[in-house]
This record gives sequence, C-alpha cells and structure tokens, in this order.
Amino acid sequence: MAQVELNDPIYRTTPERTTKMMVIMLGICIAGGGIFFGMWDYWISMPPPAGLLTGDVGGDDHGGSDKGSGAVTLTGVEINSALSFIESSDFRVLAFNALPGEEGANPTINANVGDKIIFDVVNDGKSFHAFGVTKDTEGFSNLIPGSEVASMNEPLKPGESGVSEFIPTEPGTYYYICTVPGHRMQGMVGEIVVTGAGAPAAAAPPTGVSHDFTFDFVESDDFRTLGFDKLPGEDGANPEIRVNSGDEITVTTVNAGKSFHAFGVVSNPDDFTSVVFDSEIAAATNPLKPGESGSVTFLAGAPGTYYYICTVPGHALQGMQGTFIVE
Amino acid sequence: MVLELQKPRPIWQIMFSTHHTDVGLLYLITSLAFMFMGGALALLLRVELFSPGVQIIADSMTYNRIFTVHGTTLIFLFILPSASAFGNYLVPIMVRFKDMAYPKLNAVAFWMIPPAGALIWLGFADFTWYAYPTYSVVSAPGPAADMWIFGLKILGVSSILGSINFVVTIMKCKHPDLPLSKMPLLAWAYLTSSLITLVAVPTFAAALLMLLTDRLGASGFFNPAMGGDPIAYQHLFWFTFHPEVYILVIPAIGFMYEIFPRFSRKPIFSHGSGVAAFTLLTIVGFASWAHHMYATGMSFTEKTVFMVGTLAAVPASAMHTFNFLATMWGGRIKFATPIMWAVGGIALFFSAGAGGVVNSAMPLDFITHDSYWVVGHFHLFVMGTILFGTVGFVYYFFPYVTGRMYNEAMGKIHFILSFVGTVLVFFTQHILGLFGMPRRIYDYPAIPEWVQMNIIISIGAFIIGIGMAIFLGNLVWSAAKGKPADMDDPFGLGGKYYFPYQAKNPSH
Amino acid sequence: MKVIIGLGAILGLLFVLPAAEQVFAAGSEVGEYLDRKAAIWGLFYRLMIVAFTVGTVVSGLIVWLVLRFRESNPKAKPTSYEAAGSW
Amino acid sequence: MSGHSTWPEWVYVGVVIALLCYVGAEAWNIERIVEHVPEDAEIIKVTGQQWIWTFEHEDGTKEIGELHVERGKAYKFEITSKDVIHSFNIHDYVVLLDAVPGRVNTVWFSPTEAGEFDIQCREYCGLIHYNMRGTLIVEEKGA
Repeated sequence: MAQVELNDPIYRTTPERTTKMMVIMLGICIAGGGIFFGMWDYWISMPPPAGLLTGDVGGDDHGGSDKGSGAVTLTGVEINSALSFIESSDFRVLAFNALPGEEGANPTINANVGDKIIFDVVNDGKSFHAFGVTKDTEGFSNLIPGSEVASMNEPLKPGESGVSEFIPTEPGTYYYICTVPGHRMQGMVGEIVVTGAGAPAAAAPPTGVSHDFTFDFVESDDFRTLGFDKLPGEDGANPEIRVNSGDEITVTTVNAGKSFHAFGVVSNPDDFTSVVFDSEIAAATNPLKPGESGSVTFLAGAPGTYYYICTVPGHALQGMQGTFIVE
Repeated sequence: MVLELQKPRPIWQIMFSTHHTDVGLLYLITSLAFMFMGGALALLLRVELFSPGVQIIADSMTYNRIFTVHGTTLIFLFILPSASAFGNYLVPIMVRFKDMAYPKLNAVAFWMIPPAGALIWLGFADFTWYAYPTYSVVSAPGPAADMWIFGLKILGVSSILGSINFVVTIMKCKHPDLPLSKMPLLAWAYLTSSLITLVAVPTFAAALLMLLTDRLGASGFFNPAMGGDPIAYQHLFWFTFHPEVYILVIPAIGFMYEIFPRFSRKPIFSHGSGVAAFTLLTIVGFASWAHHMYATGMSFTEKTVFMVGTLAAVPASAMHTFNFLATMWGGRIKFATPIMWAVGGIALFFSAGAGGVVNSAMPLDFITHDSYWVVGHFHLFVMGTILFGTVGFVYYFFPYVTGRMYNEAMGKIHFILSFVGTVLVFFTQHILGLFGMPRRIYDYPAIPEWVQMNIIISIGAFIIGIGMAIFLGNLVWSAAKGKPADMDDPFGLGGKYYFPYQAKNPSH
Repeated sequence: MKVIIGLGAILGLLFVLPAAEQVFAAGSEVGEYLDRKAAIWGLFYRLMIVAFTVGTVVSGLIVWLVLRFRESNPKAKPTSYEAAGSW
Repeated sequence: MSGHSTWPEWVYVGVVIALLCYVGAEAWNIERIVEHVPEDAEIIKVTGQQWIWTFEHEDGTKEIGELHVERGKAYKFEITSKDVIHSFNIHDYVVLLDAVPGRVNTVWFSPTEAGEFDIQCREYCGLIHYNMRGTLIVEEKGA
C-alpha cells in the first residue's frame, strides 16, 4: 500500500462555530415543531377517497324506499332526546347513555306521528361513531334522510357531537342506531315507538272525482333552465296542483324540449327516487325522447305537501319542480 | 465540510458543495440528528408501555403515529443516510479517485433527504412503516398518509441515485493498478449493498405509486372492494424490504471490517472470505422475502421455498462472524471505544441471527409472528449490529474529521450503558413475544408476566437513552473543545494507516 | 474425545426421542387429535437447545478472545505486522 | 494477504450448514404434521371487522367477541375480514392466521384444557387494534 504523504495544515473547528451550527439546527427544529404541532389534527382530518367510494356501497341511504315518508301535518310537539355513545372498558359492549343492564340504557322514545324528535348526540367513547334512524330491524342501511349525524365513512371522533331531527310519518317502531358497521350488533340500538294518534295518515277511499293535467317539458335555449309549461320566472310555470286525498289523477306529459325527460310525484324534491303513489311516467333510465308523450293514472294518497318533478337527475334542480298538495 | 479554524468556509459554501467529503459530512450530521429524534420517539413509546393504562400518550391514534414515524425515521433517515455518509467520504479515497463519479448527483441525492424527512415528520402518518393495505388504502386518514408515501418515494429515489453513484465510482473510476480483489472490504460492502439497492428498491417505488392511486380511488390494485388483493402489496413490499435489511446491515459489517484489523494490529483473517460472503448475501438475499408473510395463508410448499431461501442466507453472516473472531485471534488489541462497539455489535449480531433462524422455521412463526419476539429480533439487528457498528465508526472517524479526540471515558460509558440497555430491552422482548404480547399495541391487559417484562424493557430503554445523551454531549463538546488529536496515529496503535490518513483535510 | 462422543450422544437422544414420538402421535386414532401446541413448542425447545449451545460456544469464544488478546494482558506480545509498521 | 490454513473456516461453515439443514428438515416435518386438518372438524366462521371478532357456528348460532367450544373436539376456523387485514390469534393454542378481506383462510385446532383463553388481533388494524380482543371459552364435553 503506497503511503501518500500529505502535509496540508490541519484545520480544527472552534466552540463559536459549533455553537453557531447548533443554533441553526435548533432553529430548524423549533420552526418544524411549530408547524408540526400547529397542524397536528389537520394531517389526519380527511379519510382516503378509496374509503369513501367503497364505503358507500354498504350503508348508502339513497334508496329511501320506505313509501310512508311522505309529508305529514306537524303536530308542533317537539321531543328533545340527548344520546351519548358510550363503550364498555373492553370495547365488547356499546350502548347509548348507559351500558345494558344499567338503568337508562338505550332509552325508548315514544312519539306520535308528526312529532319532531330532535336528537342531540355526543361521542363520549374512544372509538368512532355515527347516528341514524332506520325502520330495518337489523343492519345499518336504509336510514331515513335527515336523521343522520356524520356517517360510517366520516364518523364522529371522540368528543365530537351533532344534531339531527326525525319526523315519523307512519305509526310503528323505528330504531335509532350507531351506523358504524358492527356497532348495532354490539348494543348501540334503541327503539322509537310511534303511535297513530293525530292526523289520519291513511289515504281516503277513492272519491270517484277525477282530474286531468297535461304538462309540457320546456327548456331554455342554453338548456340551463328547465320547467313545466313555461320557464321558471314566466307566469304559468310549474303550476301548483291542489287535489283531495283519494281523487283519481291522470297526468299526460309531452316532451317539447330537445333532451330527455320523465315525470313523477315525489315526497322529497331532492331525492328523485322517493316517488309516491306510483305516479311515474317513463324513468331516468329510459326517459321520454324529444316529441314523445306519456300519461299515468293514479290515486292521490295520504294528505300532505308533495312535489311533481322531472325524475331525470338534476332536472328538478334546474327548475322542473312544482308543488302537489293533497288535502 | 471539514471544520476549520483559519479559513472557515461560509455555511452556504459547505451546504451547496458537491465535494464527496462535504456531502458525506452533511449526510452524517442529518442522519445523527434523525437518530436522536427517532430515539426520542422510542423513549416516548417505552414510557407509555411501562405499565397498562394511560401514561403520557393521550389516545391510541397518537401512539400509532409515534411508532410509525419511529420506524420510518430510524430506517430511512438514520441508517441509510449514515451508510451513505461514510460511503461518500471514504469510497473515493478507497478507490483512489478524486471524487465520486457524479458529484452533482451526489449532492442531489443528499438534498432529497431533508425534504423527505420534513414530509414524514410533519404528516406523522398512522399506518405503520409497512403501510399495509387495506388499512392504508381504505382507512388511513388524511394527507398524513399521502405525505408519508411521497416522503418514501423521494427517499427511494435518493437511495437509488446514491447506489448508482457508488457502483460507477467503484467499478469505473477505480485506480487502474488497484485490482478489485485488493480493494478494501468496506468498499466491497458499498458495492454489494448498492447493487442490492438497485435491484430491490424500484419494486417499492412501484408499490408506493399503486398505493397512492388506490388511496385516491383511481385504481384498485390492493382494494378488495375493487377487485384487488392486499397480499400483492405485501409481496412487493417484502421483495424490496428483505433485501433492504441486508442493505442496512452490510455497511455496518463493512465498518467492522475496518475497525477489527486496525485495533487488533493485524490484517483481516481472510479478504477472500469477506468478499465471498458479501457476494453470496447479495444473491441469496432475494430468495427469502415471503418469510414475513407465512401468516397470510400461504400454501405449504410456498412456505417451504421461502424457509429454504432464508436459511441459505445464514452461512454468509456466519462467515463474517468467523472472519472477525479469527482476526482478533493472535492480535494485540487496544480496547478503545470503536473496537468495544464492534465486538459488542458482533456478539449481538450472532444472537439476532439465531433468533431469525427460529423465526424462519415455519411452524414457529405461528408463535412469534407480529409479536414482541419479532420486535426484539429485528431490533437486535438494527440496534445491536447496525447502530453499534455505525456509532463505533463515528467514534473511529471523529479524529479524522474534526482533528480533535473525543472523550475516551465518556465513549466507554456510552458503550456499557448501550450494551446493557440493549440486552435488557431486546432479549426480554423475545420472551415477551413468547408470552404472546402482540406488536404495535398502545395498551395491554394487566397479565402479570407482561407487566413485569414491560417494566424491565422500559428501564433498559431509559438506560440506552442516558447513554445516547452522553454520546450527544461527547460529540458536541469534543468537536469544539476536544484535545487536538495526533493526526498520524490518533488511537496510538503504532504504524501508518493507509487511507484515512489521506482523508485529512483534502483540498478540493 | 470421550467427552465429545458423550456430549454428542446426549444431544442426539434429546432430538431423536421427541421426533420419534411425533411420528406416533400423528398416526393416532380419530377421536384423539394431534396436540398442535405440543408439537410446535416441542420443536421450539429443540431449536432453543441448539441455539443456546452454539450461543454459549460463540460468546464464550468472544470473551476468551477479548481477555486473552487484549493489550494489557501480560502474555500479549506484539503481532508480527507491527514491526513492519503497516497492516 | 494472510496465508493461514483455512480448514477451521471450512469446518465452521460445514457445521453451520449442517445445523441449518437440521432446522429446515425438522421444521418441514412438523409443519406437514400440523397442517393436516382432521376430517371431522367442526367449521366455525370467524369474521374480523374493525375492532371486534364475530363467530358463526355450523348450527348458525352467532357470537360476538366470545367463542364457546368443547374440549377434545376438533374445530376448523374459516377466517375472513370485512374491512381491513386483521390476524386471528389464540396464542395459547398457537392458532395464528390473517383475516384478509376478500379471501378465506383456514386453520384447525382442538382445545385440550377447559378454561378461558385470550383471542387477540395480531395485525395492525387501526384505532382500537390494541383492544381487538376476544375470549375463547372451552367447556367440558357435553357441558
């Protein structure tokens, strides 16, 4: 091994230089620490999109298929119910307010049709929870729209709380549950017993009176605003219909526009699948083509305020929405 | 960045230099900083696990985030950069070339480490350093996970660039009359670990990209709801990461190949056996990745194949151990701090290997998989062999860089505390694993044996913590005020030592 | 040599007996099933015997080496390479 | 560089390889014996979902968190998961297998002593992984 003689001067550092370097490194750590603690929760605030997509398939509540959720005359009675998610120490048993066996666990709520039950829920456990009301005797789907707080994909973190309301339209037992999969099985379910007292929810017998209505699906030139007979803003657009419960209604619709349309009377205008009284003409999946027309005859059911819309998604929001009142 | 007195260069000139000594020392400072940060997280975990119930960490999400960043930091931000640190500083000298083959690429590879470290530390992801789907795809929250993925992507590219640089420097820029067989074994260590990196790490880069697109819902590689298979990720991950653990251990063995002959005052027992062992490990290292996945329901034949692949890698390590012991035989050993760390490292290297053989025996994996036995086993490697070898080499390298001598007594106390602590912590973890305590748990039921062992482990961890504090004090104080070292023979061993001698303050 | 043969015999017995017992256990009648736990832990203890014997040999060798060839050992004598001044 | 005779190294490597072959052969044999599932094993479907274990016996009875089995009978677990990867583990009976969503893994065991044993999750699965624990209750035959 050839030895290479090197006789450069030997440089050694000084305390001042080392302190300067330590100060720089400390400064970086403090700045990093500031950002780190400042944004501590932000970094874990968003669930991954993949989780939301696949999660939807399970507990999705689009199919609000329970027919009876039509509008109902409010009795004005408000029932406030405070529920807190709690867990046993070994996480095996979950419940509302108190563990099963103790007094006050999963309190049963009694209400009449038309009462407004306001749920004030808070997550007092360590795990994640979410809230919802359903008619199903088991499972965590088919939640009644508007009754949910958070969802299984974006649940309430420990300590978080939320408010939701539920107006029963039909007598029977409903269940308030934690919509995180598995939690209902572990005990997070309580009953809401709804008695039929109050407004006659049942549809009146056929009165023999019949009405005929015809609507034209019309569109603005830029297809931005749509309407029945006339564009919203002009008078005569989306005429209001007032009929008695039990009347026989025949609706004929003509597609006077250039795109596709379909017709249906719904209880919730934002939810194009909540069609009532079998009042559909064509459907979003095979709508009326331009120039085509269709008609349907049906009995007006339980009294309440309903809406007639074009059931092609998005058209109701663009203006194809009128009120349909049954006395 | 050689720390000088008369003509101190401004900081920016050091930070943006492309000279292999400057980049080497930037790597060293960054990796030692991350070592202390990762170690601090380890102490936090041990305080929490001292006994059942909540000690200082409020909830399990914080605990999960801490152990994830503990693992990621110490592997990717301490061990790999510290290997590159000494490699950048010494490989050009060992092959007698003026600098690395691609100096700018060298600086780029370094300057990827701090931003990646920032990404990992600011995000503080919570899905373990494995980032196994489907948890990492469907349920791991927030930008933290995506920041971790980007951070790891950048680190993967940085280590690939570093390896390219090493391989080209060693193979192409070697001095013409220095045959490969005469090259020091530390240079051989860098050649072999760089070759493994070039073959192994790209697979992980692909797995990371697939993980990211899965998280965005754009693809379904590992998401069963979209037809993917999470086990596919595990294959990609471990195809990179079992060879990666060899990448981590080979430079540490290379450091020992420098320290043992130097302090035993006699040449290495057999240069050929060292080269053969390194090359054997490079090839056989790729045949054993799925022994990490015995529990995912593999078939009997598949498990047998990977068991045989794992056992085939053991003779290579056995040859290294034999080489070191045979070198000490007949020497006149001066027990300064570096050789103490090296001997401690080899003793723990043997017990780590023995634990590994037990792990790879198929039926025993059902006792030990993902239990504290495994935690003890791999910590004996990363702490017992790699950290001991690296810290021993930092002590050995200290006089050549700073021109001053570290405090010998403090160095020895640091070794004794660390060795006792390591044995206390990681041997007890083996027994704790046999009693069935699962890995990565924030809290555990008050089973008497578990509680006693966790107390012993936490006390051992605090002992290591004290040792490391002494190390930090020793480094900083001695760099500034240490006794000037005799640059010809800082350890008083007699005789010239051929290559670090040249490393003393080379001008550009 | 006698010692080595004796040690080898004892170790052999320690391994052959449990392995043989395994073979009989597997073939037992349907009602009584193989005790998985005993089989796996049996293998574990056999491997521990191997690991600890080799472990004591290696660590004993390290301790002896360190004590015998340390600089301050009275019997320590300079290596032949020190005279040449480079190794 | 050092012209030592190298026979000690070869002997040492030979001994190491011999030991490794012993370990490999022995492990191969025990694994073969252990993986043989008895035919009349009763099937129990195990489902892991985020942070609880649920069981379903052959006769349809469902159990959450607790599993009642009889001493001396053989049981075959069919393990799957609903959301992320868990790992079904009864440490006292060396039962350990991953519950992977979209896949069913099987393992068998037959309890030898009556009593209560811990079931735990051995693969990181999120917030309450540390407490995803169940109990295996082994009763006497016919009890």
